[in-house]
Amino acid sequence: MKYWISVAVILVLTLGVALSPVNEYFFFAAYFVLTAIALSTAWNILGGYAGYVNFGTPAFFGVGAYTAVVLFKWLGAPLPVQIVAGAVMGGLLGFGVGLLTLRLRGIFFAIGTIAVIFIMETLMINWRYVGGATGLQLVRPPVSVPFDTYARMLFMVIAVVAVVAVSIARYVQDSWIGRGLRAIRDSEEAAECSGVPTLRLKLIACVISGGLMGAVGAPMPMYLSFIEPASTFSLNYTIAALGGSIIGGMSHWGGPIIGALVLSTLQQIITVTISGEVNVLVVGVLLVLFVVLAPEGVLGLFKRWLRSSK
Amino acid sequence: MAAILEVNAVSKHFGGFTALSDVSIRVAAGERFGLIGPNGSGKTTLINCVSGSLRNDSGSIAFQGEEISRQPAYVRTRKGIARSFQVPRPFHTMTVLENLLVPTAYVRHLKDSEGEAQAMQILTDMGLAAKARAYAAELSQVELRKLELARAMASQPKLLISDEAMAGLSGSEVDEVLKILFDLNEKGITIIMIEHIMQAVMRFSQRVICLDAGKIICEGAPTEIVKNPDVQKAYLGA
Amino acid sequence: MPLAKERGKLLMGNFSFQVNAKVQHDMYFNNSPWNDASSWSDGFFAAGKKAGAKTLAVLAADNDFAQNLANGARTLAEKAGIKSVFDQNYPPTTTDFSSLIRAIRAAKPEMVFVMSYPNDSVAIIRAVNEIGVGSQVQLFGGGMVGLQFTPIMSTLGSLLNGVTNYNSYVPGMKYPGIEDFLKRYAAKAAEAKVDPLGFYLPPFNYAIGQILERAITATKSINDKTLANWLHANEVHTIVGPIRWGKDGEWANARVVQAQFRGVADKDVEQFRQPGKQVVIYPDAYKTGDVITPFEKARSAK
Amino acid sequence: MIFSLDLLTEAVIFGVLLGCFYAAVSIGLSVSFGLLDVPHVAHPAVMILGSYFTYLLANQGLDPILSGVILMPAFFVLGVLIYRFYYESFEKRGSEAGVRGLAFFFGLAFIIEIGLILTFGVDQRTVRAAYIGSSWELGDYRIPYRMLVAFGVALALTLALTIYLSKTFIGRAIKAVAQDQGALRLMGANPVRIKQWAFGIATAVSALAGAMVIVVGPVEPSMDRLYIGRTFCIVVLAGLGSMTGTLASGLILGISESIVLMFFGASWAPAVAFGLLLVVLGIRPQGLFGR
Repeated sequence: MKYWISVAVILVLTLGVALSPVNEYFFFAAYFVLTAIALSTAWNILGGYAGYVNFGTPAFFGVGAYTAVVLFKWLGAPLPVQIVAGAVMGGLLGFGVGLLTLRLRGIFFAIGTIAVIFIMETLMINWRYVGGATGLQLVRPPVSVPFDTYARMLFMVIAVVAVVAVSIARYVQDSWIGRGLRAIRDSEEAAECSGVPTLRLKLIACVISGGLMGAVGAPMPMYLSFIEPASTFSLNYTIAALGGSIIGGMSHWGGPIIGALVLSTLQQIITVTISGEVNVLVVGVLLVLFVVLAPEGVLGLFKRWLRSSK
Repeated sequence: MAAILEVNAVSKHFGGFTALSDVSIRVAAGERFGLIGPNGSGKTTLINCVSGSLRNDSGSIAFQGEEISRQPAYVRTRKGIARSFQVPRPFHTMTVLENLLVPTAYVRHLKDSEGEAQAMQILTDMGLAAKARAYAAELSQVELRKLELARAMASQPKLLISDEAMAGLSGSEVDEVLKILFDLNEKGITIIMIEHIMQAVMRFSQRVICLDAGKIICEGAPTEIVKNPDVQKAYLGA
Repeated sequence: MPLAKERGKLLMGNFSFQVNAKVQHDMYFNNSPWNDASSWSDGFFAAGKKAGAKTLAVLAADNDFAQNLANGARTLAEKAGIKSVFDQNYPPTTTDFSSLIRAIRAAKPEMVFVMSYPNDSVAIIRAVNEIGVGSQVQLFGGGMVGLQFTPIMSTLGSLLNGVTNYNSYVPGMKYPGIEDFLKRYAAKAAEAKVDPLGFYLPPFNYAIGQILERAITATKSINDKTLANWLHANEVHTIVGPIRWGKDGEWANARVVQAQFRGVADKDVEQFRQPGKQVVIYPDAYKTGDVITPFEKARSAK
Repeated sequence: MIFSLDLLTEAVIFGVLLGCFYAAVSIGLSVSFGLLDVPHVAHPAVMILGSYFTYLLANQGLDPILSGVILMPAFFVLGVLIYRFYYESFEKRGSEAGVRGLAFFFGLAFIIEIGLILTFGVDQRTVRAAYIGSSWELGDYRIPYRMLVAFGVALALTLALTIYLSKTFIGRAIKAVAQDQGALRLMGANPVRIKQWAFGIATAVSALAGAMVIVVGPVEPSMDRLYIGRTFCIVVLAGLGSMTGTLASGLILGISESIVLMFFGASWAPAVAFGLLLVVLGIRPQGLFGR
């Protein structure tokens, strides 16, 4: 109950900000921060709870984005439809990849997901309808009321997507699925022998996680009013999703939020003050530092601090 | 007595290595059954095939008359086969109690409130109740072994396979674990004990089979087995 | 662009391509020797036709700019009755072109029109040198960006020989005042460590200055509107020749030079200062020699 | 699409050369991932690092392949350090192939890549050598010398490693550690030191592989991403840890990629390795030549 009240408060606040005269740059930055939060949260459902590393975030994200583009170009579908369709396609991709590789050890799944990124990218490069390697310029329909710019409207949209992602992650964690996934992460063989249908559970997690990533990708083309394979399938999304979860802490739905918030805010600051390359470098360095020194992430550090101060 | 488990001509290969060749055993309901053999003789492979962690290459495995050798492990657990692991594999990010809630939820579909009550009962029976809120890292060797058995019991199995539950334990600890197993058997649970400690397995089992290099070399009452020259050869390497 | 239009400012373009096509700003003036897509390739096709080529291979990078040009080339080829026997786009990330060149060779075209970017241009020239494109090819090149840049020219050296490619200015072209400009540029370039030859862009940048100077002197005004009107009405003489603008702000008469590399030696920057290393074969008014065909023969010609 | 037998022959010839080259760039991974079970997704990044060091040495006038050989001892040490770090941080705590080990190597790959971008920029780099840029004319076919050099080095490397692993004591110990660490410990050997040594060798081999990458074509910092697919595809297809299998799978990938390149165009080529990898994972994860 407390959770849902805070969700409502957050959404109302978000709407308030979106309608207030805040500088446009804020929305630009916030869009990326919220994207990072949603992606990390989605990633964590499989990666954090079940311990299966998905390097393929950009593949799922990109499938969502391209699904949205195709629906928009073909039928002029409205944004909510695009997002739902992006989620469905992301989930389907998750199902396919999972079925193919989730029976194997985690490393094979991880490599398989890298493969999926490049395969999706190659497909889009060769698909003229969506612009091929050149990309496709989109003519956006007029922005919907009550928003007066796209940045504001999409800020609200991505905030809703992020809240949905977090709520689903929270639900999964607390439900029977969550306990099974944790058992899988701790010892897959013992989980299976304790009656956990491990493959089915991993597939469920993979579908949910992939679906959410697809939903996050769907509004991106509208945001940029452009789509192009190289940046859509960029490994930077992989490191953002992975980094957010690991730095924040993978055992709780709050971890990815904290991690992604810290990481993407830091990235925005560095991009503005130093350069685009350095911001990715910082993520890489932080990622390695955290896995080595603070494997439980910020949440773990916080817990340890709580315990020691007691 | 009716057979609860029938293993028929089961073989298993890893690449060019034959881990099991043409193994057949028959375990009666309520029986205390011992499985012995030197390191690498195929004991663990055999019970992996029975519990479903591995698939046998040929032969059949029937549980309560039903062929199960193509079913995934979790289905077999739900049908009543539970096992412990030689190297304990606790769910280390969960408390002892939560460890037991995995099978209560996934095998018996109990709500957490009911599951917790039953899990506490099992922990009390095994003398682990005091550690219900502890994590695996805080447990001693013998407590870890008990947790393995307790988790297996939480699925209310008909057949319990105990894989070297006593390895590395002191004499009194061995007695403790043995008592638990005897108690479980009293309640009607069939038990297959895989053990390296001859003394324990001989005390416990009604019938023993000895494996060597993937083959059954003899079968019989504990007293006969100890005297068998093949067994002595296999163990002493003479 | 839209910003300049909204604020009613005069804007000089610098080697941009068709940026005013959609915005339609009447105070925009691009200073580049091309105007539309076909202006890039008509010289190439004219020379090819003269050499009797009837078939064409098109190889183009898959990005906006290259695709635009390639489309222009395709239309021109169709109009000229040249048959396309190979037409492929490659993704901008391609690094190894040997397979593509092999496939082109197998298609036996008589003309190969390439629209590539600097990295790809280098790799393509290397692959052509390794694999060969076949003896029937009359003309090779056309729209390869990067072969105008001094570092790339000196890296490739003799590998460039025989390639016919677009350019903006090469030594030997008779524009009044340009040689004097390049002499002054060369002195300063050495100090500033920029492109030592400076044929491609610098004269055009300088010309922008000249254009504005002429307009301001003639109208005695710095009002955007007045200047724009004058530029639309008059022909301006610059070190890159006389310029008159069309309605869209592009040069009314495109003057994309097609030049053939000949007798280029390895590792020598200075050689490019003399006329004859890049022989202008188009447009006729600035011609410094005749094209040598076929391509293989031109590669060994002095 | 033009099809002719001539073109197919040419594609196959080029594919064989390409395949040997791919085998050579994968053989280090075949040791580190295949035999040692280390989830070394940074392998291609380390290799590209080797390419850049080769570039630096070659700019001083050294032959690029020789530069690669000179780099091998330094990369051996680098490999030992990486493994040591990995062991102390993850393997010892028993979380090797899990999330953190993978994340560690992925982060490492990123750091190397961005480090290269910050030092060298995103421009492509090339080296010069007598065998780069010219071809051996064989009837109608022209075979680039650079590919022949890569072919030769690849064969030599595979042969050397195969012999090393089967004939020397430490080589056999490496193979043993891959199968059963406990048994090795009983023999009185320290598995960690042996793995460390093997990882060093794998990394040293990557230096030479990196030199070959820059001989075969221009390099840029983010190139390792494509090689993740190629190298893992080959190692998995080979069956983990098989050296001759690595060569054979390299050939399979090289020839298929070459044929796709020739008949379907460059835009489809990157998908070949990744597609093959997925198919292998889905159908026969133990590889074609697995143990």
